[in-house]
Amino acid sequence: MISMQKLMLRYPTGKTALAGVDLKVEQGGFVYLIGESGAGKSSVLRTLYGDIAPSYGELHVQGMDMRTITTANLRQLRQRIGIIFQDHKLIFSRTVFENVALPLRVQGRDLNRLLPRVKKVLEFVGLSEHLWSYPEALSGGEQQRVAIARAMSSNPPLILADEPTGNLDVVTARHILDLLQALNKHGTTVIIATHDIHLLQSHAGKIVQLHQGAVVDTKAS
Amino acid sequence: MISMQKLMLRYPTGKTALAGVDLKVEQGGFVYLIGESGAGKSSVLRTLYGDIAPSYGELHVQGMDMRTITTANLRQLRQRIGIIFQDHKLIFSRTVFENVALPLRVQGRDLNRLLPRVKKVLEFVGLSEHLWSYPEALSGGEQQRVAIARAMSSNPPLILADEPTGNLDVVTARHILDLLQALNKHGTTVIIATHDIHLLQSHAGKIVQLHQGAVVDTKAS
Amino acid sequence: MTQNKAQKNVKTRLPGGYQLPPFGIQQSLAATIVCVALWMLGMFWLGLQATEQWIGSWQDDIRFHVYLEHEQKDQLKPLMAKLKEVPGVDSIRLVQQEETEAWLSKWLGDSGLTTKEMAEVLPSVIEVLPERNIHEFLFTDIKDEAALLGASVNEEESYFATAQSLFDDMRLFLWIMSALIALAMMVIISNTLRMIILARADEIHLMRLLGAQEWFVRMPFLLEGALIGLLSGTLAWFMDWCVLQLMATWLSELQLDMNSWYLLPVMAGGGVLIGFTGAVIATSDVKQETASIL
Amino acid sequence: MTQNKAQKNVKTRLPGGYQLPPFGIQQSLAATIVCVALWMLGMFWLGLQATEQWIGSWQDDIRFHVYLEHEQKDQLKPLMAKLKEVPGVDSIRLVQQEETEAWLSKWLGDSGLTTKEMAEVLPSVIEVLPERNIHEFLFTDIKDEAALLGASVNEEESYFATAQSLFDDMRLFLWIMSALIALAMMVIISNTLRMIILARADEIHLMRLLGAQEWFVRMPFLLEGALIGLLSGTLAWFMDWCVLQLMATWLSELQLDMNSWYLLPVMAGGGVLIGFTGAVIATSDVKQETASIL
Ligand SMILES: Nc1ncnc2c1ncn2[C@@H]1O[C@H](COP(=O)(O)OP(=O)(O)OP(=O)(O)O)[C@@H](O)[C@H]1O
Ligand SMILES: Nc1ncnc2c1ncn2[C@@H]1O[C@H](COP(=O)(O)OP(=O)(O)OP(=O)(O)O)[C@@H](O)[C@H]1O
Ligand SMILES: [Mg+2]
Ligand SMILES: [Mg+2]
Repeated sequence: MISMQKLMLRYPTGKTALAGVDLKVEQGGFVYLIGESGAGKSSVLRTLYGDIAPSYGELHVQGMDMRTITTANLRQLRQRIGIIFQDHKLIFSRTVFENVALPLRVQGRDLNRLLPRVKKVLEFVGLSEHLWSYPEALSGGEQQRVAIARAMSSNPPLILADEPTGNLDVVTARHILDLLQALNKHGTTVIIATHDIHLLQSHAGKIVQLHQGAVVDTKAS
Repeated sequence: MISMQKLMLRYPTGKTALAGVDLKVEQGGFVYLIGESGAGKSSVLRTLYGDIAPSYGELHVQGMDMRTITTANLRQLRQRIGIIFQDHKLIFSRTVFENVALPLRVQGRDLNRLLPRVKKVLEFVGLSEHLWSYPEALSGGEQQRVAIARAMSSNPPLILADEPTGNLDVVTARHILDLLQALNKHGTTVIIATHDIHLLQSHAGKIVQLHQGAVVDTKAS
Repeated sequence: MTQNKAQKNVKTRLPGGYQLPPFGIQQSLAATIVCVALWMLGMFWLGLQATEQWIGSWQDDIRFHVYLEHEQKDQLKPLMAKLKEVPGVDSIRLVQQEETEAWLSKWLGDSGLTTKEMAEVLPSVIEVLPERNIHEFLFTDIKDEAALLGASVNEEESYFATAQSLFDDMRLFLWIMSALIALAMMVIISNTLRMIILARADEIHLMRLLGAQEWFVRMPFLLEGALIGLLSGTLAWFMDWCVLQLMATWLSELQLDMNSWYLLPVMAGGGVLIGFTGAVIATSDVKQETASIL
Repeated sequence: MTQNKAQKNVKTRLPGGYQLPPFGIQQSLAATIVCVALWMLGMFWLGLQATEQWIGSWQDDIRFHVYLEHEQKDQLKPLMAKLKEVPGVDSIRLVQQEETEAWLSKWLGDSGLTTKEMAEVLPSVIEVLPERNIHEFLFTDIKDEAALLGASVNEEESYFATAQSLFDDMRLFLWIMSALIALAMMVIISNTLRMIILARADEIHLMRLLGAQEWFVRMPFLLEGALIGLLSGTLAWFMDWCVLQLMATWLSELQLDMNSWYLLPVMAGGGVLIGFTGAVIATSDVKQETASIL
């Protein structure tokens, strides 16, 4: 499903964020990306959904070569990826409903199915009573859970989660991880960038450790 | 230094975020606020720096009654509080230097002292080479550390930290906590809202547990 | 909140489920500027229409007079033949002695003095009737022709000749001005939308990251541009119409029958066109912004 | 980066260490609109100045002519006495017979015909010299006075009388228009700044949370408003000046000596005033926005 070979990434500022990353994720895999702050976790995820183009190396995502991908294909690819951004990227001028429904609208889903679907995913993350709130009126952790709900709303075959539990207490974090593992059981590939190593102990998965833009360790927890 | 009695807070949406909180923090105290997502941790901190006015109850911060405080006094009070916001609140159109120097500029400090001071606090948080970067070019954890540096730059007698380690790996988080405890040793009062209960084990302090807007437990770790 | 409200919130959307951006201060400002500009433009065109009718009303009265002195009466025939051949001249007529007398008498303040003896020494007067479209050089041509045979023209009548050509110039000028104003309005709408797009850059970026089609991202802005144009154009026409109503009695006194309805589709349609084109210009930047990220 | 660049980055600030907001698309748009408006306003004032000079140049030539018929010659003396007393009349003069003859002869196209016999039956002509400031009703007064004694006036000369009062109306109109345009420009600048403030609301909120003084938060916007006004005003004056230079030969032909320098401080200062006031209006909202949070 995902294969990276000698992936290098240099930002316009000159910073080399990734210095030759080799990584293979099978369909249905459950992978943790760990590493110190600035190790390159977010950068790896960003290359996967084509937000930044790698400077050098091979990258295939769901069978598509990310170096030569056309705009139309990239769009299709993105519609099949659920992304939880590290900075959430909620739209503050729209309700929680609109935020969570956005991927469905983008994909042109049946408008009558929006509300039931959005309600269901918000229930998963424990925010069903905040359907018509604006993100501003939510606590930090609640905002993060809205972002998680949005990533799951269109039931994508690949979920990329960048620090999904950074603002959540242990109980809620466990619950979210349970949820992701349940999705994983049904075939969804999940890649989680996290620094919360205590989660790894309770929820098994393949662990890829990054350090200064390179993979230094790969193991199963 | 801080005393809260029967503090109640109701947001305009009708949500009761705080339902009678009693809390006393001495000068030089080191307090953890913990509790599930939406418990009211951020709300407690926001009342302390006067971002929202409590609906009911007593609140004194650094000897000032927050229900009757004048605008001029509130300004003075805020200049003596270092705040780490849960959503960082960095200005993306300004460099890291400008972001960290903002409290000093607001307080009208000697312009010649800005650069050495900013450099020093950025060194504390391990970002000295990012002095002239823009926040956009920083990783999530680096952005959080810029917010931490900003809160410390003016050497305030009170630091309010809302989830300061949410995006940091364990090592960096420990380092930040070390830093805050060192400041605390020199007399700074520190209040940290966090969900990272592993930190409490390594760094001692008074623990106040919130649940649904009320204090349910107070202990020392 | 009730299920009812929930359903309403879900349904009131544009096709594609997109929400129209809120009509804020920026849009209102742009719409106002465009509206005032179109209003003034409309007034100018109505003014031209009025002038056209007014000129039409006295155009039939335009005559040029050529004077041939008493002593040169023998030149009268060749002069008349020559004048008839000047391009742009419809017909000529020799003014009767009595007419000249009456005219002179009137000019002298109806003093009732016997002008008969006087008129006998007066020059012969030839009245030249121009064709309907008076060209710029007609008066000079007549004057030159007259001068060749020792006759003179009434210099003050040269204004009649220039009025018509001035009017044609005015029409051309108005077309150019219309084009310029349309361009300026396009720039204003495009800049306004560009600001809004800038303010919503994060949202646009997010939608692209979710794999949104181009039309999904751009449509609301295009619609908004067209809407601003439509509103401005219609309102501008309405203001023009109001002005006409206010001047109704005055216009009917001048026997002008203004038709403002033909302006409605022109202004509303023109507004939509201007707004839409402005939006296309503004959104064309959107692509370039994100192209580097891909 | 070098220490040098670092130092430069730190020092180039406004007092208080505040950075001026970037001069973006919104500001440029506002400045352009204000500039064009002030430019046109300046042109109008210069036009008024020109008209004033031009009127001054032919004002000394304004005469009204009263005709008294041959048969009523005995009324001449009382008529002249009456006309002299009409308020606004400077002096009167009886036109000599020869002058009338020359004039008539000229009007008849220099036909060189003997007008002597004719002039003997012509009416007496009284030339009325108005005072420098011709009031609106002077012509009607003279006409009424003349009619009482059976004399008539040259109706066409009534235009001279109305020109002067029209000119006064124009000056008043221009003052009102200037005030209106100043107001409109204020609104535009204020709206522009309001947009910018809206876009930077987070930043302002943050500064308040850090305990910033009011002037620290508002100053940059006030300065920016004043700057937009100053730039627009100065540029508008420069454009006016350019137009004057372009028309220099034409103006000197008309013997008009335009002085545009007095407009520079007026327009630049006016621009600053307009911009600053607009900024004050815009920033006065800022307080209200956050007052509810306190
Ligand atoms: N601006 C607001 N308007 C209305 N309700 C709010 C607002 N901010 C927070 N709330 C609500 O108040 C409650 C407490 O919020 P608060 O931010 O204090 O929680 P928290 O303890 O900081 O949670 P977290 O750990 O997720 O940040 C939440 O249920 C939240 O939905
Ligand atoms: N847009 C950017 N432009 C330039 N440099 C960047 C940009 N984004 C990140 N970097 C740099 O690239 C390096 C890796 O960043 P990345 O965001 O991948 O780290 P991370 O592992 O996600 O860290 P964190 O846990 O703090 O989020 C960092 O040193 C960062 O400063
Ligand atoms: Mg990251
Ligand atoms: Mg919080």
